[in-house]
Amino acid sequence: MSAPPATAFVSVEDRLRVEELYARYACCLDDRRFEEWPELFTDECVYRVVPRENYDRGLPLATLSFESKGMLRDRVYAITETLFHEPYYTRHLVSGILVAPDGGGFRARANYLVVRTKAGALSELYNAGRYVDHIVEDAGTLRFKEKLCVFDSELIPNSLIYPI
Amino acid sequence: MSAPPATAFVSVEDRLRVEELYARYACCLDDRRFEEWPELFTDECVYRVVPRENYDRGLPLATLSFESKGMLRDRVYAITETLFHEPYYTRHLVSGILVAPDGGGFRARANYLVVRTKAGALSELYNAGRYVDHIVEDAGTLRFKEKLCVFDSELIPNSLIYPI
Amino acid sequence: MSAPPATAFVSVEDRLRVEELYARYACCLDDRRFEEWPELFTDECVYRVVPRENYDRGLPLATLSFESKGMLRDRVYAITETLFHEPYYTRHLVSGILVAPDGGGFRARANYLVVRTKAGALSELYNAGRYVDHIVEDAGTLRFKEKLCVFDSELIPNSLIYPI
Amino acid sequence: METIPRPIELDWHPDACARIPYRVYTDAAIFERELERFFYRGHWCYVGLAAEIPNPGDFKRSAVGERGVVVARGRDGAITVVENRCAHRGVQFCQTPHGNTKTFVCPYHQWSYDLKGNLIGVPFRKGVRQGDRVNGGMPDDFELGSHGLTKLAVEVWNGVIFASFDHDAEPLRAYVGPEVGRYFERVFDGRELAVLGYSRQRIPGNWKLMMENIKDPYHPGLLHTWFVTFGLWRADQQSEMIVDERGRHAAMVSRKNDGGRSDAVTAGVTSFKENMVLHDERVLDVVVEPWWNGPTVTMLTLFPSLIVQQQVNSLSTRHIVPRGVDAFDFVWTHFGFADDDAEMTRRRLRQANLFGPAGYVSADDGEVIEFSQRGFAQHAGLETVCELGGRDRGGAEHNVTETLIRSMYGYYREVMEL
Amino acid sequence: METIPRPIELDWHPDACARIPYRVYTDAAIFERELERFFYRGHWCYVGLAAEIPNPGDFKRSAVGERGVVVARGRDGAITVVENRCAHRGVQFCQTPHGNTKTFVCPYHQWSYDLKGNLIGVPFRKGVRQGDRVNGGMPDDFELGSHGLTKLAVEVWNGVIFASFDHDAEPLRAYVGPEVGRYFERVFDGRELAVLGYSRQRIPGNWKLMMENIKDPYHPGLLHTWFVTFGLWRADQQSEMIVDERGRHAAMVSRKNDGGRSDAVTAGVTSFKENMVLHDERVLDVVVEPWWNGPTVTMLTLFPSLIVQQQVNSLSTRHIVPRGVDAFDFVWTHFGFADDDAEMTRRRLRQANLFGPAGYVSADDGEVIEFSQRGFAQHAGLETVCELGGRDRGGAEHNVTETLIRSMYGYYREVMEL
Amino acid sequence: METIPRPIELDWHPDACARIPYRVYTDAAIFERELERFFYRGHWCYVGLAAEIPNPGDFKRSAVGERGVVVARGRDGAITVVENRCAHRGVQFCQTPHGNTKTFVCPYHQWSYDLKGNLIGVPFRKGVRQGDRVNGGMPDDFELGSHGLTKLAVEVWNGVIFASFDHDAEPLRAYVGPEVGRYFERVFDGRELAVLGYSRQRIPGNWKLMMENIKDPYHPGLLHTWFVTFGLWRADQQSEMIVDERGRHAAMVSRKNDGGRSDAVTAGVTSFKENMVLHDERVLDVVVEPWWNGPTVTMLTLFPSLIVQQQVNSLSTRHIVPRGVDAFDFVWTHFGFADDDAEMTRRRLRQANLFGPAGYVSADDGEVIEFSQRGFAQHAGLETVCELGGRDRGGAEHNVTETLIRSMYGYYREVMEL
Ligand code: FES
Ligand code: FES
Ligand code: FES
Ligand SMILES: [Fe+3]
Ligand SMILES: [Fe+3]
Ligand SMILES: [Fe+3]
Repeated sequence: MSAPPATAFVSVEDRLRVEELYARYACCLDDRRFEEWPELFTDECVYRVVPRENYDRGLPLATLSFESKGMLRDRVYAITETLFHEPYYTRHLVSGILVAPDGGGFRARANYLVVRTKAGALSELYNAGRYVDHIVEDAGTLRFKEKLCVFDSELIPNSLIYPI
Repeated sequence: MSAPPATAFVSVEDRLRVEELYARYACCLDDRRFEEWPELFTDECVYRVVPRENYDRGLPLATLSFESKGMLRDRVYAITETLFHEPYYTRHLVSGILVAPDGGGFRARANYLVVRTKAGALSELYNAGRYVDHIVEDAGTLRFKEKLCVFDSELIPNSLIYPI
Repeated sequence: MSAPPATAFVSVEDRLRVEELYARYACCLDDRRFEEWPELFTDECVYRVVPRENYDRGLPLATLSFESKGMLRDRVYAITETLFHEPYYTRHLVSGILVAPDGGGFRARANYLVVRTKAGALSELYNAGRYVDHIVEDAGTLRFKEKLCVFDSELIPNSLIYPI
Repeated sequence: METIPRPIELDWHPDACARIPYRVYTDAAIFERELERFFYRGHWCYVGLAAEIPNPGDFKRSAVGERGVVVARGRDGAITVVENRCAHRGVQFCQTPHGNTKTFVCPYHQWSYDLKGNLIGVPFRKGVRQGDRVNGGMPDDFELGSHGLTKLAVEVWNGVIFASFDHDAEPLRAYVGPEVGRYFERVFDGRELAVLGYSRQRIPGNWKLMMENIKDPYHPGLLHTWFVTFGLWRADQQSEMIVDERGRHAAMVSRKNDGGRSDAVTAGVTSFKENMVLHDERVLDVVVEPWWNGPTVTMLTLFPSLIVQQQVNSLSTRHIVPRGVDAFDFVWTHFGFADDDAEMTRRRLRQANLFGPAGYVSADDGEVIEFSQRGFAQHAGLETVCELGGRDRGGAEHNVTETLIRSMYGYYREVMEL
Repeated sequence: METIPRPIELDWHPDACARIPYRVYTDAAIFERELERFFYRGHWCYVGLAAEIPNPGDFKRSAVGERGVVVARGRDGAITVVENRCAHRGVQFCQTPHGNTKTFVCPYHQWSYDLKGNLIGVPFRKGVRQGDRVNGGMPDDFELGSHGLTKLAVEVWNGVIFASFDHDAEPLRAYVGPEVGRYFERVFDGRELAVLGYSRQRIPGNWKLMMENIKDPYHPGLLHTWFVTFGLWRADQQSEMIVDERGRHAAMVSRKNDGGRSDAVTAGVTSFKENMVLHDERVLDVVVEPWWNGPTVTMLTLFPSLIVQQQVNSLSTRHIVPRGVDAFDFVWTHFGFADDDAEMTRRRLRQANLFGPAGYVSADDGEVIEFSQRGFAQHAGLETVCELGGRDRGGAEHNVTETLIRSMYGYYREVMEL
Repeated sequence: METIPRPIELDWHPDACARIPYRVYTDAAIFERELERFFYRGHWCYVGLAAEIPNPGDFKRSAVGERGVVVARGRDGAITVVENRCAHRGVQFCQTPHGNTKTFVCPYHQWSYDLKGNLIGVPFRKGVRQGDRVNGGMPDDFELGSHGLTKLAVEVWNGVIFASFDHDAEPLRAYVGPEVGRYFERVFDGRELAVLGYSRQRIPGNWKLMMENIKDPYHPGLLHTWFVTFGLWRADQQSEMIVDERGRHAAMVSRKNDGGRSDAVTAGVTSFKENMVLHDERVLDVVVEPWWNGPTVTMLTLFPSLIVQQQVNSLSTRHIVPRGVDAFDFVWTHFGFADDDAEMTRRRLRQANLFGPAGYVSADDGEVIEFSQRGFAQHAGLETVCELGGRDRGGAEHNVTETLIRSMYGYYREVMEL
């Protein structure tokens, strides 16, 4: 996606609401309140984590590809109950949010960096990339209708368990 | 701290003032204007740097635990005059600021990342975590009444000299 | 540059326009739309990438030092046509933007972090520092009249090809 | 920095392939010998799919062991593989992951090579005329012919490209053998492939641990909740463990059942979740494909570098690229067939959520491999125990066995002389 | 990646313990021998406090040398320590830093162990019945009893847990000896402890440098401004240097004075700040505790892995976990006593600002250790000079000496045969 | 962590300096010997410019090989160089990159040294009086004189500072020799220098590759578009390759032409961009300086640690600091002359865009060096081919040759006994 039109067309309030959505997104993941994560999406939604390589070359494979809030809930169940892994902290840094109006909602993109820290180990740069999102009004609040995480860090340090 | 209520309750101006406080905080530390750092706090204040491990387990030990602007000044004296160390640059990245009104002031939280660079060495990921703060109006400007730096990076790369 | 005066003097709209300029700057570089990069500057402009060491000691040498949009275009030609290098992704994280009015335009500073990712390799912390900028109104939009990238990461991991 | 590895003295009881010394996972000297004897001599390594470079001039970077190579398709359509290292002064000349080109030009001094690796141009080879004299140039006896790139032997088997630094390696099909080759040709029967995309992970464990993982039918029904709970793979299934005559390659073949409780195979298994139901079952919307002829899963290990996966409708090749003795890169290429309809493609992509670095039944394989490596590092003198299903080698009619791992180490000891 | 270390040839003049070759801080071969002889054989290592696992089933991860272990409290209340490595195929099975459990289950194939490390369950050990046949399973002669986790010897001394891979190690109290043991029991007299929290740092220097640092009463009054200025520790104090008969353990005992100028010990000392006053003195609000019986500071080194700190009202154990020859992790556990009132707890926490990776009198210890390691790396052939207070070993009635360091190296040479 | 390097057995055909074994770029044992024989014995290394420490008491940190040193100007104006390592217990005492001081004080125990490296103070050397007794202190036979810092031999040549750990090294001018010395004094003729600033890069390749790069007149006109297109350096230029009698140092001297198309040197050269024009030509606003006396470019290599650059109006020293066998730091100090006017200074700074880690004609040098190292790592047994301009050594009247590289390896083999 090339850069969206000037956010001048978005009201200050809306812009801040979008920023807040990103902040809450990072906050619930980094606090490990995973069960709240699906609630930031609409029932019908798309969440995809995509290597930049596949994205740029038009290859459809995603590292994670979910098509409904149900699939997001199944993921939460997996990371909390079924996927054995060494637990780690995540820390999301998000900047460069660009917002453009789109029908009732917004198209937005932002840069992100996720830092991973395992118990007793040094923090490491884990995953960097960009969000390419579609955000809509949903029951009086903003939610992600579509969230694409296109990551530069194609060589994943072993595994990717928690959402990006 | 779970996520604060929607910042919608905070005026745009106040939100930007809070953002600016964070920017000035990072700016004075990264510019090494340490003597200005205590001035960003109220006289009665709390500043604590806490390993996430202790924070999550309810253990009271902090890596740094100050209870007054006086203690902050004593720290500034130490890092400039008494604590022998290899000097390093810091670079603070802060994002995901969430603000909620609280009495006259605000409760805020944000994610941060501190990059460390020593002379003649490569930059390194030094300390990542979150700020959990209480901000108040003080003589016409905003100051930290309480600032908690809860860090994921529990294994500190040797030493922690400058404020987080 | 010491911290600029309170951004309270800058209108909310202007502040958001400045933030957007930074977002578009990062966006066009990280998307590798290099040809758009010079367009974010005025015709007469200054772009310098300076090791913090030289900056702090008052030494004039810069890693890159351009004095016109023409020189920026020449750089774009070089990185796309003449400078042999291993291609890499960049990811810019920018935070702590401080803005102050200056005549028709603005003085601004911000912290940045650039993450580098080479094909088939792990992402690495590449360059951290601060932007010290002069931004002006130019044909109805904001552009950089002067942009200084003062970097902490004095020991550059081999080469610096793309703009910071 | 190169260092001299500890000299190899393992007291490994002859033919005790049911016990594997930790040392083989941690010793740099052993690893160097593995590279020499498995990756660079006498064996075939996977380098890619023909479908990745469909047109003349297409190329992609790949690797054989720790050596970078370039896989290209010549103007004549023939596929060639050369080492990514200039004959002049050693530069790894190709830095773009993939592309299309007529020649390879080294950036440093512009020596140029054709896609077969022949040196075709050396700037100023005959010197540079200045006035009446000719300056420099290469010696008269300098022959382009003797300064080409290192060329690898290449065999393409139904669209899958293998290469070897050893031009005397036995033919590929003989190398794989009929037992496992049969299952290779079940997936790769010559149909045109459609590449769906890539996943890449760096796993901090010795490369052999991944070979073991895919020769280990014991763990899926225990480590992977989804397998045991939904019956995709568990101990009570009809399975066959197939191995080639030398014991190096293998096929794990099985047939899914309906899952659910079973005193025999779920009692006390903490990963079994009796009441687990998916909120959205499209991820497991399996449709039988005619070419399966029965098995719902076939996992092939083509020693030393390739794993071929068919798990219901999800297909992938997995490329093992060692990175020192204690890590390897694991490159997944998911694919379907050119004649898949949109529905089937969507299905393969949905089921891909089970695989790769984040997959429901494979993210944890990388994790346990990392934990194994850590365990080995703690205690140089010890050995693992691989005695499920006995202590001998060969195939089996079921999956309650570690025989394929023992078989691999039988072959390993022979070649490594350990 | 394991590499063979330079063979050990030090020309170290017999009993010249006042000169220490840089090589002992930088040579991988020497480090391997140290692990073997100090951390894994004949010695006791600290692994935690009983107060960290108060209830049956509680466990925490810890380390002995470079080996991960799990410290647990059984249902009978007894504390056990096992290596964190599965007997099957080596997996470091425990990945949670602490918790409560009935058994240890390895994720890979669900072998399960009781908290004592006994193997109690192997899935499909007897095979899996399919129709009329039984598939796989472990060999008939497979004995659970011979495949347990590696169990460590354990001794708990007044709430402090020590473990050893060597079940023939001499009893703990004899190992520590009466001279230093007396001071150990001064802090740990059996009172219930209250854990206040943890600090962790990775220090890029050889582990012995930290032992030296706490056997070095010379530096506190010179490196640490706070000590010399406020009289917490300086050369003119009444001090005693105590060492066990073998020279490996030590206690530095001293009594604070009022600080301030003194021609003898502050003249020309750049770290002394005559006019320094704190803006907020609560950090140094010291209250004498009855059990001190005089000394205001006692610093114990229990070779090779533990430091016990009493600095006025601040108490901590410091655990040394080597990470290769040139780094170690340093884990601080601050504690008080169960019967401390809120005021005393607050006091201990305030004084904690002096200690740990950011502490006023300890952040710079980590720094100088890093600088020492860099110095050693520059010049393989040289040696340090430890001649303050003479060249012999043993205790002292003052702190103007490096005798404790010399004593440690006397013991070191004996055991290391260097 | 130190490790024992592979014993050095190279079968390197006697005097085949036109072929260089990859091993010399990747073998840790060879690198250790290089440090010993080139950086620490018998050679002079660059440590800085006198203009960087103009005043008494000024100091800066620098390095000789992998050893940190401090370069200082004494009260008498004399320049001294000492190793940055305390004689007491090895601490790298100086942690500020540059500054002004009267003495060096080690932080750990405050041993103090004068700028010449003499030990002038040891706290409590005579012990500390307590009541009627004197506690501790250094032994009576302890002599300050025998515990100074390691002092290096120093020579300052027209403002350029060289140091050597070997006090028996031949005099600097003899070491450099008249052939190359002449060009050294062309740039450094005694005029006062003005430091413009620093650039630093870490290049992941063996240090010798940078020496080769600046002894390689073959690549500039091929790798660097700007050189060939704008005629700053290309094969059809009037050039001279100068080498000292031992073959270790060299000067590449050349004269720019107008660039543009030329069948001889641009035909088929992909880096040549015939129609390239700058949007802003100020970067190439070259003004001839009287002292050039003809050549527009002179590139000097003073083995093993220094490169001196004059490229039209841009001047710099480039300091090679090895970081293990496979990396080095490359420190650029750009300078002009004290009597430059503002216009000339601006010109030098503009032209600096061509150089350094981002420079139009040098960023890619670091890249190709990295790619070479990767190539070497792939294939331990092979060798590079350096046969342009023949197989012999010595100087040349043109730049179509690799003779300077061969000359360096002639000397290299002699000293390294390989
Ligand atoms: S190194 Fe490839 S052309 Fe010279
Ligand atoms: S490795 Fe632990 S159960 Fe198999
Ligand atoms: S180490 Fe330098 S004074 Fe002790
Ligand atoms: Fe698996
Ligand atoms: Fe200390
Ligand atoms: Fe060059």
